[in-house]
Parts: sequence; structure tokens; C-alpha cells
Amino acid sequence: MQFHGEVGPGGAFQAGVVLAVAIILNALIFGLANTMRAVPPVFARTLAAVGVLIYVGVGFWAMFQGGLFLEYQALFGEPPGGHDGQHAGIILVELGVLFAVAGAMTTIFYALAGRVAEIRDEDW
Amino acid sequence: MTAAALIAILIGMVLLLVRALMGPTLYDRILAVNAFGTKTVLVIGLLGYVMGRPDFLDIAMIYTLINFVTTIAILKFFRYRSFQVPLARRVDPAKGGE
Amino acid sequence: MGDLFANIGGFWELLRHPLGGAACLAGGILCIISAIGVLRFPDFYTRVHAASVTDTSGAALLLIGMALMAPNWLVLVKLLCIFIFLFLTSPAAAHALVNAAHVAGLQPRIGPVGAANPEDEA
Amino acid sequence: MRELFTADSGPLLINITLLAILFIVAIAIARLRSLFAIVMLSGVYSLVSAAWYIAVDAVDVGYTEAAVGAGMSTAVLLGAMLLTARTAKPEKPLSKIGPFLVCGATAVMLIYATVDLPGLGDPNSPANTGPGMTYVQINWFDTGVPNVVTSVLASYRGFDTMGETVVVFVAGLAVAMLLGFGERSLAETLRNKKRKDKEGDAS
Repeated sequence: MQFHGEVGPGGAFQAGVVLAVAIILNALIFGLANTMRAVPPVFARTLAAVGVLIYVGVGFWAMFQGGLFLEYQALFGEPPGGHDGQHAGIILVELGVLFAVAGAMTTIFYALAGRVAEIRDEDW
Repeated sequence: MTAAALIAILIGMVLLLVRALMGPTLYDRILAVNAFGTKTVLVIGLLGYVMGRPDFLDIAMIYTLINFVTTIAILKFFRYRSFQVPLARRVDPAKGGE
Repeated sequence: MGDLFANIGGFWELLRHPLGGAACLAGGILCIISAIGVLRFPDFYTRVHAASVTDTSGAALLLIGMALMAPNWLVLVKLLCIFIFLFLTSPAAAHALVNAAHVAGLQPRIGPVGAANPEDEA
Repeated sequence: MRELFTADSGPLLINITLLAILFIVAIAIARLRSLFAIVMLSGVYSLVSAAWYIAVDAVDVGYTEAAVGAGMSTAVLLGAMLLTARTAKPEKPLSKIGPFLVCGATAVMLIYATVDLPGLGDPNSPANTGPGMTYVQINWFDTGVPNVVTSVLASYRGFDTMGETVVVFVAGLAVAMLLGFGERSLAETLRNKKRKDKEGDAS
């Protein structure tokens, strides 16, 4: 789905959600604690932050190359008519969206499913 | 022909919906929803053929998996009231499995 | 000999669309039958039996029909993927469902045909 | 009756059937009190609506509905049900009249507005003649990306999409801030296991 993104329907958002659903299936079968050991919550929320950073980073990279913010044309400093910058920029940006969505969805699931129903004695 | 098959499945979906709404026990509802999901996969596949663009089968593929995840999630939640209990235990080769 | 093979190819091209349509129609009718079964059967376990008609014969016939009408190889591969997924997941889901109902203590309805439904009395 | 099944009106019949199923499910969700049944029926709702999106040729919306509506939101709603009661509160009969009137008035206005809408896929509608057509025409020369939806989303409106990504991130962060990151269950499971091991050693 992710690499469909540039040439066909579908895209990064949906791919991110599917990734999160895969993690949820793991949590359903092997239990939440095992899944949290495999994909720690810290990793999930770091992934979300890294996704946003990739997106913004592509924008700033274009700025440092002398273009405007998020102007993919300027990524490799190619003349007008060349399309490599557009392709690379879109793929990178979609990768950022994928990471952000997958991380955020996993964080939400952990937050809801990981709640302890009542406070036990040992917690005090 | 495909349109007739599609309409047949849609009629089946309506009948299943009646069972999902009536369902005396909760399990009847889950059964109806699960069968409904299978039929939706088939409907999506056939819709592509009826509209002359059978390239949308990716969605049907994802549905097949998501329908399974949903059924398992509902059943597990209903049985354990929690997401935290594992359904299957990983066999530990060091202990020889227990 | 090559001429014969070319003829077979053309014949198959002519034949596969009606065959696929017929398979799809048969699958659709099986889907209706299974839905009627789910609606009419008396208790939960027999309803599971009726619903599995869709999962096996209905889905198989429909997917085979669609595969016969497939315009290119990519669609065929996707249909094969759906077939495999469906045949791996739907028995697992049905087993999980019946297992959960059994563990929860849902009893099958036993007795002569036409006896009063205990669910109605309760 | 025969015209109903010919090629022209077949899609119409399919649309009508799907929308009727959607309507029935929506009414049932509004009437039911058991939250379990409501969660399952909302899964059914999103399944049917995704099938309908594909019937009207909006494939990427169908994708999103499949992934988010059927898979993600069911799991998240079940997780949310852990934290609350199993059935909804019964309502007072009189308190329904106000919302019913508001909904009815909105429905009448929406139906009145649909009279002016262009038909599905009408080439002369404003959406197909204005900026949309311009994008389709200049897209290949500008970006060389075959899918117009992707190039509009990621290239022409990249800043907008960046905002959406940040919104998703902030939403995840806000839920985690409100409910905790879910690490306590891991810590508790580890503690229980350690205690069980200790008891096993002692016995």
C-alpha cells in the first residue's frame, strides 16, 4: 500500500493504520505484556515523533537547497522539467506520514488497552 | 450474471442483518457480523467486475484480514474482559515448553 | 499442432466468461441459502453450521468464478491471496466463536423437532 | 421489472440496497442499549459504507474506511469499553423530542440542497470544470506523478498534509497524556510474575 502511494490509489495513512492493526493482532494473541516487550510504548511514540520530523525535515532540506519550504523541485537542485525531486520528495513525505500514523495509533491503543482496571494494593 | 450474483449476496446480507438485530444471544450477533464481513469481501470483489475495473481487490484482501482481527478481538474481550491476557503461550525452547 | 493449441486458446477465451458467470451465480445462490439458514435454524450451533456454507462453498465458487473472468495475472494473484486468507482465517474464527460459546456454557437445543424453545420460555 | 436488471440500472439498484442497509444499521445503533452490540454494529456500518464508497468509485476513501473504521476503531472502542459500563443509560422519553426536531430540520434542509447537486461524474459540474480540471491538465508536466490525488495531496498541498500529520501526532499524544502511556500494565505483569516465581521457589 505504501509504495502503491505514488502511482495508484491508497497511501501512507492507510498503510500506517494497517501496520497498527498488525500490532493489535499481536497484542490480542500473545498478550499485551509480550507485545509491549516487542514494540515498547517508548518506541511507538518515538516513531510518531520521527514521522513528523521526517516530514518537516524534507521541507527544511528543500529550504537549505535554496528552494521554498517543501518545494520538492529544489531537493536535488535540478532544472525545471526534471522529476526526480518530486518522486523522492513524495516518497519521503509519505514515509513520514506512515511512521506518524502507525506510531500515534499504536500509542492510542496502548493507552486504552493498557489501563489497569482498578488500583491494586501494591501500587500504593 | 455478475450483477445477479451481486444482488443475491446483497439479499443474503439483509437476511444476516435481521439475525444480527434479533440475535437472542451475543454469540448469534457475533456470528452474523462475521458472516456479514465475509460477504462484504465478496461484494467488493464482485463490484469491481460489475463496474469493469477489477483492480480493487486489495481492499477485499485487507478486509479478509481485518474481519478476522475484529472477530478475535470481540471474542477475547468478551471472555477475559481485558486485552492483557495472552491467548497463546510462546513455547520457550529452554524450558521445553509447558 | 500449433494450430490446435491456438484453437484451444480461442475456445477457452470464448468459454471462460459464461463459465465464470455461472460459477458466480451459483456462489451467490449458496450465499442466500446460508443466510436463510442463519435466520431460520433453531439454535446457535446449527446457525454456525449454516454460516459456514458461505465460508466454504459460497466463497470458493465466487472466487473461482471471478478468477475465470480475470483480465490479467495481477488480479488472479490477488484472488489467490484472498482465497488463501479466507481459508486460513474463517475456520479459525468459527472455532474461536464456538469455543467461546461452549466455554461460556451455551447449551445446544436437544429434543424432538417442534418442541417448545427453552429460550422462549425463559 | 426486467429493466431493473439491465446494465444501466444495475448499479442504481446496488446503491439503493447498500444505502438501505446503512439506514437500517444506523437506526438499530440509535435504538440499542447494549454497548457490545453497538460496537459490533458500527463495524458492520463501516463495512457497508466502504462497499458503497467503492460502488461510487471513491476507492481511496474505501481504503481508509476499511482500515480505520472496521479494524482500528473496533479495537479502540473495545479498549474504551474496559473503562466504562456495559450498557448505556436509559433515557427519559421527553428528552428525545428536542434532538429529534433538530435532526428532522437538518434532514429536510439537506434533502432540499441535494436538488441542486450535479449528478455523479457529471463532466459539467463545478468540481470537474474548475481547479480540478486544471490540476489534471498540468499535473503530468509539473510533477511527472501518474496519480493526481497523490500529487495534489503531497505536492501541491504539501503544507496542508503536514498539518494533518501533526494533527494525528497531537491526537495520539493527547490520548496518551490523558490516559497514561500504558506502561503500568507491563510493570504490573512483571511484578506479578516475579511474585509468582518467588512463591514457586518457596514452595
